[in-house]
Amino acid sequence: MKQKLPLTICFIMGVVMIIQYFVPALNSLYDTIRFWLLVVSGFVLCLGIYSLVRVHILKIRRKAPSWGYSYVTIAGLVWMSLVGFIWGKEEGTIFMNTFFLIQVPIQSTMFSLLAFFIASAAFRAFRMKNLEAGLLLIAAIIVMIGQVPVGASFIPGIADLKEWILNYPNLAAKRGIVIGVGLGMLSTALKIILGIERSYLSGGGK
Amino acid sequence: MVTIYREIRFLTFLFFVPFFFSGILFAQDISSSFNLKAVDKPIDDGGAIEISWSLPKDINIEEIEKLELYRFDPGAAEPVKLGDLKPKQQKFTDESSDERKLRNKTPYIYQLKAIFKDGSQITSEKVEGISKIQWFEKRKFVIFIGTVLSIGLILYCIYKAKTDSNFFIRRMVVIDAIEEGVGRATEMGKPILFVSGTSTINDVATIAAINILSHVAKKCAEYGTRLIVPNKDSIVMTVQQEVVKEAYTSVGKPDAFREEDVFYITDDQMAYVAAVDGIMVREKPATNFFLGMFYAESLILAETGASTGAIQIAGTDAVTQLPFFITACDYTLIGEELYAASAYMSREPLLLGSLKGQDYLKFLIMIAILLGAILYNLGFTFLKDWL
Amino acid sequence: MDVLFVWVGAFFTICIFSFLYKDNPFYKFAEHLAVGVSCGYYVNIYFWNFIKPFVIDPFKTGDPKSIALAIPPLILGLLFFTRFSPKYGWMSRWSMAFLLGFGNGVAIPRIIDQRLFVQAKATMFSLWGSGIGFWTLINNWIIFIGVLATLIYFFFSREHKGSFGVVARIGIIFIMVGFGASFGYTVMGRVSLLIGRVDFLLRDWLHLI
Amino acid sequence: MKFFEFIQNLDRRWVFLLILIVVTVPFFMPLSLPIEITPSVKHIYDRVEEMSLQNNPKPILISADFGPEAIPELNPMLMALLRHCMSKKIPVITMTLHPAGPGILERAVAMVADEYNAEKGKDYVSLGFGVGSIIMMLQIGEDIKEGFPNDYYGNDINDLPLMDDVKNYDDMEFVFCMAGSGLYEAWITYAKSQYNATIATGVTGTMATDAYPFLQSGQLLGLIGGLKGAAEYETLIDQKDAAYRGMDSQSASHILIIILVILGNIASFVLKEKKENK
Repeated sequence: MKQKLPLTICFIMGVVMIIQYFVPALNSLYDTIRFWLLVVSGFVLCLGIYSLVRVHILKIRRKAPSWGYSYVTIAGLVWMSLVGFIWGKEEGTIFMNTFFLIQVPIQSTMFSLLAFFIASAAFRAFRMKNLEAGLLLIAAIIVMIGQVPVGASFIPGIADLKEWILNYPNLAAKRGIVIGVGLGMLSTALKIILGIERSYLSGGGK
Repeated sequence: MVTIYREIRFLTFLFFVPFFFSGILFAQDISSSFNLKAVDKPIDDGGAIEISWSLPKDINIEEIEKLELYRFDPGAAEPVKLGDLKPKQQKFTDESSDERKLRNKTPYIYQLKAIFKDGSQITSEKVEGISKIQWFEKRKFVIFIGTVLSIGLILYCIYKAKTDSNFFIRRMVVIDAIEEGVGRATEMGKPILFVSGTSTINDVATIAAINILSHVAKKCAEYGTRLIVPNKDSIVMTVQQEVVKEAYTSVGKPDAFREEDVFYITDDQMAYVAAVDGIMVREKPATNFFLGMFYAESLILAETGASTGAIQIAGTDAVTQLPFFITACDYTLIGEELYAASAYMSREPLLLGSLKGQDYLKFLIMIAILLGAILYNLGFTFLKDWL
Repeated sequence: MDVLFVWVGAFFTICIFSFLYKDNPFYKFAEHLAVGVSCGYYVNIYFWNFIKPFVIDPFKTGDPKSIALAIPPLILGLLFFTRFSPKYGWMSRWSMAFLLGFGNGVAIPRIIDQRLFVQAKATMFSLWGSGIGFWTLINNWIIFIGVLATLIYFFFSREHKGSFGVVARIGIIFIMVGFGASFGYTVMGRVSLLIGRVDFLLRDWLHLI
Repeated sequence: MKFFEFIQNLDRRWVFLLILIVVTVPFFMPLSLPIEITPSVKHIYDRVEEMSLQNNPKPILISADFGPEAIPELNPMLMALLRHCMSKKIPVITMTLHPAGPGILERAVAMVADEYNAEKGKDYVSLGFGVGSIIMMLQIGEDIKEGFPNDYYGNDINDLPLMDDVKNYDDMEFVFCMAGSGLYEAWITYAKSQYNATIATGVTGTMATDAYPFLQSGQLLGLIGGLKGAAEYETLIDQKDAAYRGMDSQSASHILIIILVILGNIASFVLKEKKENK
């Protein structure tokens, strides 16, 4: 019961959903369950919030390093949830204003850190250690130059070369990877449906 | 040489004669002036008829004021006007009657009227349409064959592995690195960080990462190394808590499992990354695992991790993020390798058998591409058209 | 009001940038606040978009059809909460099994269609013949060989040795060129994000340009 | 030798500082270099130009499925396309599938509409946020009016003259989906495969390489990639704005990264030689 039933549910759901794809009469089934999942994820978010709050309360209680900041997280959570529940989440509400005031600048700045990291990663790791690494480096540099107006205006043909690398060798590699990934997904999905891979049920691979 | 070429052409032709015939069988005759057609809307669960037409050639479209489409319901004397249509329009999907949807398997009669600007009008022929539920979609037939074939092949290999588990699987450096990574953290007395991607449970990559987590968690449980698993999705979190807990139980240390180490942070991509960055800088894990589906955050995580001196093992099927993991991490599982890793680590014959199945499928696809390209170049496009 | 937005925005921008130098209280503050606020944001999104219209409203209005539609996800969702009980915790696995079965079942045919068939189909093109430019043919051959060699690289049940190894090596070369190209291509986008932030700081906040 | 050792062990924070300088300086000293046009961007431009020659062009559906994190790259693109359409009197329907999208989208639409005196409901329609991304894509394939009973401003969709002849994808010239994620793939899978809609996409720089296979296999009408793509579109419609301005900082930072990589390689090469000589 504890193990067999979940495996059966998983198997039946999997098989039904495979068949559904081929049988137009079952189209609405797919839509309905997709919609259920959205609702379910709403419920499970409660577990997530519980986990988050628990971690921070434990930190405060144990006086773990930088525990004071945990108050900030909890305060942010409580504030945002309350203003949303009380005044709604339309444009111009306190909820949306808090979003634009706090979340938007932090998100966009976090994202922009990538500009620094991409430079440091290139500087640190782009070394001609062997043929493969050398090709990676050269392809990266050609594309980098070919992409900006300055490259195109000083080195004739580099923009075309860049397009060529992106459209042919790059495309070929990507397509090969995509097909390989497809096969990997296929067999993983199959193993889950068949209950061969069931780490989520009983730990371990069996 | 030429004769061989011709022969191949002829044989291939013979092989596909049945398909040409089916094409003739399904073709429709053209007779009336409006060429009005009412056919069941394909690929649905019934209740809709598609009406299409083209105006007679001798009519000037500029002179037409509007088109009116009528439907005669079975048993009703008066037709229902379905609407005024623009002269340019050439099709209409009828999917609502008084009972909301059209009744299936019931004949409805359709007629089109063209009203001219000068007030005159002409009526089209009447045609009958019946809507049906489709239980099987022809278009997807090839995909169906593909599905059956690939599932069958993988199953066969798994089945065969049960009896004969003696086959070669190539060594992968990354797999050894995963095991070393856990050992290193134990020696240094530092924790391990495991991020199973930033997607949902519906992503197969997430599941592949969780499968690897179960192996890593077992090792951590054995050695008594702390394992930190921050999550971006609450469903993924619940599954991972289960997996890690089971891992601790399976090595006989259920009490050593700390639920607060497998935790949820937030659904927001960048806030999540900010928090994981914070963990990396403050807890200084000895080994970082970034496995699963990643988006732009991949490089922020990998570079911050690199600056703390951790050994980093990454793996993703996101083609866009692979270059960053390759440059910023010590070991990277590329695409399909992510899916194979769990099988490698388990050393289970059944799982390894499925790897063999993937290889066979890969081989089949290569043959298909090869054959498809050759046939295409010989002038036969059917294989390409099917896919 | 706008001034407040700009100043607070600039404050958080600098908080986050300060992390590049090293971890510090300002970053910690911004980080912890972002986690809390974004979490609260999603609580509201999930509640107003899914829970309220599809679970609470049906029971309020009492429409039997929408109630019937609300019950299965309600049960699936509530089963997850059995985790809190040591005795009935295993029941949450039913929901998990349901989700995993659904997700993986849905994936299989779509993977075969989109990832295998469509990609294989796109690789069937002119490799010889008249009327096609010489360079087009060369490029087609490059894609053709590249795809096959990359696939060879991913074979697990054969050692990369001999002629097989040579092809696998060609495969990894294609992969590395592809990765280099992707990396180089991405630099652009990443820098433009920074440009966006700098633009904000210089124009909206400091009014320097 | 000391210099190479310095380079070899350079603290990455120096790299960060250099990047910041190099991005900031061109704001004060613009170079205004010419820009080459990529064919995939031209395709979209040409299609819109073609439409402007038609009598009653069908509307374009712009789905701006991005949040604040993609503003720097996608907003200039959105503005450029809106400007192109509105200046040529091509009807536009806008929507977003990103929960944080409406605010961003509305700001852009209102601004451009104001520039060209476009009339709400007649020249353009703003539908706002569509819940449930893929479900919404399928819904538009059936009937867009059921998916959006009201527009963003609460007007009944049936009262908007632009929407009179619009029911589903058949009544739209093409869908231009903008995303900082792989969402354009869902548009291809659901809107194109199932309803035969024409899809063009505008994506962030990273996503662009990922989208190439779809362009090549003919599943996409066109592709605008990143800030550069936006700058190209700005050049095509001769309305140089934010994207074009950013191109100088872009060029400078690319050159800096390349110089750093070359220096790093020389340093490690020289030091290795030295070690071997010893």
